[in-house]
Amino acid sequence: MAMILEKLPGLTKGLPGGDLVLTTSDYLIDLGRRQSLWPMTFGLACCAIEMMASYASRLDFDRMGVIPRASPRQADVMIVAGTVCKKMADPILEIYHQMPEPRFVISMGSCANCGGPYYDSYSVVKGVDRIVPVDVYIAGCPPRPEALQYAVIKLQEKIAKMSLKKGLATSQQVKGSRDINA
Amino acid sequence: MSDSALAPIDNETIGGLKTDQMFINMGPQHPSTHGVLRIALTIEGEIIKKAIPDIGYLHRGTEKLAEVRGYHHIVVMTDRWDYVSAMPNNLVYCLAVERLMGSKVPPRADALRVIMCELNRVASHLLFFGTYGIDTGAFTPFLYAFREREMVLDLFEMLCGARLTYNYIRLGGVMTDATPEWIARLKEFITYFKPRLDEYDTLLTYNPIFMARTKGVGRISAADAVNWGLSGPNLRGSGVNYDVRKHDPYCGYENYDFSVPLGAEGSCWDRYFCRVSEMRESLKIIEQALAKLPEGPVMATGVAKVPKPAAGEAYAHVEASRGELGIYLVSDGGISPFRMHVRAPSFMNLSMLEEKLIGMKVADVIAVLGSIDIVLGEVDR
Amino acid sequence: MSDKHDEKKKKPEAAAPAPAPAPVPAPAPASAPAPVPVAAAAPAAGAPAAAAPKPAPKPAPVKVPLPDPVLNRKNGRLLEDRFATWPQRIFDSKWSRPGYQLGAAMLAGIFLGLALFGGLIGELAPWADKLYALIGSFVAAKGLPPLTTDAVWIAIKVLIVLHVILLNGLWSIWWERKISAHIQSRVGPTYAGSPKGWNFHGWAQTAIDGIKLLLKEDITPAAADQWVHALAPAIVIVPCVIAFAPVLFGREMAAASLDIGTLYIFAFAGITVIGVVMAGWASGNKYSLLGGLRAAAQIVSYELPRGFSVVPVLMFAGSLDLSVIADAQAGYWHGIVPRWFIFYPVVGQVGFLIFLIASIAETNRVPFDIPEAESELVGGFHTEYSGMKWSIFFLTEYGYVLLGSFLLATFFLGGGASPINLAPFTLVPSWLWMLGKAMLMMFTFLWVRWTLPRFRVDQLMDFCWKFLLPWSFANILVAGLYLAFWLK
Amino acid sequence: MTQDELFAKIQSQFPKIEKAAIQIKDYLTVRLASKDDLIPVAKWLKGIGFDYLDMVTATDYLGPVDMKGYIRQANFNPFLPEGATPEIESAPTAGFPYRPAIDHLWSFVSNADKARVMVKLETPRDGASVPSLAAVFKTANWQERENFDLLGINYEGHQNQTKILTPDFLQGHPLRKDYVHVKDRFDE
Repeated sequence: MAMILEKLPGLTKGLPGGDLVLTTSDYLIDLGRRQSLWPMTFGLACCAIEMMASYASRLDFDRMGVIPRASPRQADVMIVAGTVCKKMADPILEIYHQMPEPRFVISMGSCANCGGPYYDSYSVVKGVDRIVPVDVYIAGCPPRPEALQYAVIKLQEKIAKMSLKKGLATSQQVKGSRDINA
Repeated sequence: MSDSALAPIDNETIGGLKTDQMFINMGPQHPSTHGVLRIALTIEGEIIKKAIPDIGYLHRGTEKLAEVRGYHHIVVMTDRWDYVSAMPNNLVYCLAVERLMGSKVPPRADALRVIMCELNRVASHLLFFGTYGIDTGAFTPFLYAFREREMVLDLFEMLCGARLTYNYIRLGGVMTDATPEWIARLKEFITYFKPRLDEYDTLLTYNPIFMARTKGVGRISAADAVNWGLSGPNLRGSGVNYDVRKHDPYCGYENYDFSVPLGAEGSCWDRYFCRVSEMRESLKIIEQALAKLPEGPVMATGVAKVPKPAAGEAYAHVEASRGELGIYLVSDGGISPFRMHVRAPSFMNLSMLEEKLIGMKVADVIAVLGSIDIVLGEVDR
Repeated sequence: MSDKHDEKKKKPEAAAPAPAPAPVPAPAPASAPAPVPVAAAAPAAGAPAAAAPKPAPKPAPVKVPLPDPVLNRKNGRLLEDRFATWPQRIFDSKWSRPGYQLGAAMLAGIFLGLALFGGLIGELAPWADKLYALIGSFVAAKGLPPLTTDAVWIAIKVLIVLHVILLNGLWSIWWERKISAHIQSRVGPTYAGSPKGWNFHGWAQTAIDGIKLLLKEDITPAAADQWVHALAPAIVIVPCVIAFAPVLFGREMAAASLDIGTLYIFAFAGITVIGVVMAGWASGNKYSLLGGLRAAAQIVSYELPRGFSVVPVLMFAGSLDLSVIADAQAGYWHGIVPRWFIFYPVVGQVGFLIFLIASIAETNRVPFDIPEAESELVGGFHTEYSGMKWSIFFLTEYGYVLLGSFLLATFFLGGGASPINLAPFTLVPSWLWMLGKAMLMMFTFLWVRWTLPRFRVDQLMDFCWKFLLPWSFANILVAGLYLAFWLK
Repeated sequence: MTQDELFAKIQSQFPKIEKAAIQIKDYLTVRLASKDDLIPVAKWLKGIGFDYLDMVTATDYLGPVDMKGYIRQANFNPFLPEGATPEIESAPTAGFPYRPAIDHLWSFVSNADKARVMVKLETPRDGASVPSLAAVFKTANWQERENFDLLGINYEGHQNQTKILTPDFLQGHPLRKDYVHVKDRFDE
């Protein structure tokens, strides 16, 4: 499937109405990707409780089609919720690699963004973006569940800008070489 | 710690048949390890032969950081040990520092501290109720529990502006006073919440499948529980009547009439039931505290902006939601503590897993782990 | 906090709080517009902007146009009031709210419309006969070999069955998500669908999930056995599709009318477990392996009570053919009680319950979901599957839920017979009754799924071998006594 | 049981034990004469009802804490206003007896008597080594491992004295006052 999509821009280039095919498939693909973002249940620390609260009754992430998956193989977005400690850094990278593409990362909370209150600790990684590329950062310690939902909306907006022309089906490399925000 | 060191696999031969043991890595990312705990399991079929908990995936070095933070600043860090019930963390730290400084807390602040800690115990046990439901396979209790938990968090938010990390109990008192509206809301919540507890009993507590999963599973005898240094509902589930609120009262707990729920045999269900009953007791305490809420200031006068307690040592302990939470503070007379040690209940509670899990089934690991209700932020600190 | 509230009491006219995200300049008390009545009563904890009006300079009472306070459509309270979401308020007199009334009216309308529509069409079997004749005449006119008619006809039936399974996936996953949401006091998917247009209750959620899963990267883990890993989803879904051949969708509405229909379905449904074990073993993941082994033990065990619980039905009907079984339940005792097998005293109810429980166990759903136990084995046998391969497992699960529902409706609930012996009900065609009963059973499946905890492996086996199986044997015995003394 | 009664009881059994100079506020604090006393005292305490080992910890009394143990420059905050309160650095306090010693603390609780006794023992800092209580109290197992990991104390007779909290690649014992952080691949 991905191979067909990769070749689609080239195929439709010369055709009359090729752009229409391209934009329609762009629309459908982006719709699929942004309306069903399945995060992995990956709670590290305090923020995980707020993440759970956003799945729960009042805020109900399921409204946006967000349902947690236990296995990284079926997940689309990794919500790094909490302090990333050095002992945990390698498992995070491994889990990130286990996720199928396209995959996104939301860094939730000050600790995951930059170390937060543990900025001078000997065992805390100062930001998960040193390990995996991050799409959306959420400030707060911990952020409210509404903030997490807002982050998902932001991620949806970001995905809506993805296009076949910019190579949305191609492989993204780790560490900041993705071209989806142009 | 490498995997080979964790679990050397020894295959044995039983009756001429060669058995093959399997090494399973449960965690650090696993849906029901409640955070980033890792348990290295060696199993034979479904039976656990060896279980080694591996912690430290959330070790943030709080005790080290406390040595270069001001006394007021550390309250912020205490919130993040047991992030599910942060009020007792604030409280125990403030009690320790107040002991060092020798300051007295106004009675209204004491009552508010009690109310907040008990509310937080309700919130924490609600989370336990929900996640234990998920652990045993029932998803709905989680949503029910969170529906009520959000209400508790609303109450917290109205008073101190935060949902999870409150920083409400400060050195010398509490941050803000409770308004009459807040108290009315709290009473409304209590009237709403009491019938919900009965609803939970019908949904999960007396469910036959749930009882089959938990009753008689993971039994801990009273002697074992004491020897392992368990505390909180885990200790009381085994029938040991040790509650810091009764044993060494603080904040005027001796003035409130409440009972300590005890379990019969120390199985998972007993620990679960202790927690559910504790929620009722907490509501009782809150009602009493509201009934005789004294008037007056909520912050002691004379707490310095940069406290410098005289050189000395202090220990304070409270009954947090997960057990006896203690703080050992050494001051050298400077602006930050010379040494702070946290006696974390979850750390002790978790340490018994190593021995307790052997011979159980894989499904029981989840049941037992869920029933001791750990928070990794507190285990690793 | 306290002085803020004191301000409120003193100057209620200044208390119209602005929406929190857009801070407006603090209005002078004189210039503030008349507040909404509820605003004065509600503690404006979420609106700090307007809380403390400064002593405004005397001249130039500038009219600051306050934005309209955003009201909650449901209860007329301010949205900023966070206590508006307290359940006490939400659940108070919900039937007085327009949304609920509208929903109830819509549900009634859907049912009525379906019944009318069905009544107009009538039974589908005659239409099918006409279509078959049409194809036959077309083939004869073109001079094609006569076998072509049957070939085309079979192809059409196969396509219909395939689409039943696919559409069932779309429908039942959406339905499950909505039902689970409402059981858990949530609302479930809401926004999926056209962002600008019609996104009624997130109707497109499953389709959108499908698009995404189709485009996901397909991962074969390094430790996996590549071929078996790829083959397992196929082995899982193909028996499910095959097993649908003799399933009765209405009177004379089965893709293949088989004399041994019951046996055929059970035989093919049993093959799926091979695919599950293959998936578990080939993934190269120990959780998957455990899940696969658990699935093998569970499904093989529960085949027995499932099979034996139907034996009384087969004895009463005297046939393995599903149409015969359905027809055997036609008619009413005393003109009131339908002669469905579930209404046969004791035997019918026990058989129904055992069959229901065993069907739930066969589909690996809570409380019997130990093969995929999310909190123990992460995902069980499908832990290592991603994208479309993974969704095939789900499609199969829901396929079997549908199969179980239709079998329950056929074996115990009288097939296409109307439950009430009155004119408007008996006029509704059989396929609609069948569908309704199957959906009721499917709802039971979902309801159980979201209510109960999960068994442990040994308890599950005990439950099967020590409880269900003996009772199903006893049931057969009692059925024999009925045949000997009562039904003759 | 009051503190004095309890102390008299302890002293009648172990006359070498004395009250600590610095008492932990509100609790009886006694000081052992030597580390050989620890296990007999613990066993005796367990026998008379102090069967709950509440806490095993220690304090490094070497000077003020070394700032090289923190990663201060890694995340400099450019948004701090002019004249903001500077971050707290460690500074020695005059008159405090800093010394190269490790002060161990065991805290025993008796549930029946509602009493608590803190047992202290001071050992030299280099090669600090005390007997392990893990054979008497199972709860000491992990707490001693934690102290080994963070403070570098050797517990004699501990079965599994390995790292428990810090990652494998972390060198040194962080809670020692002279701990210097060695930069690893996650630091800049």
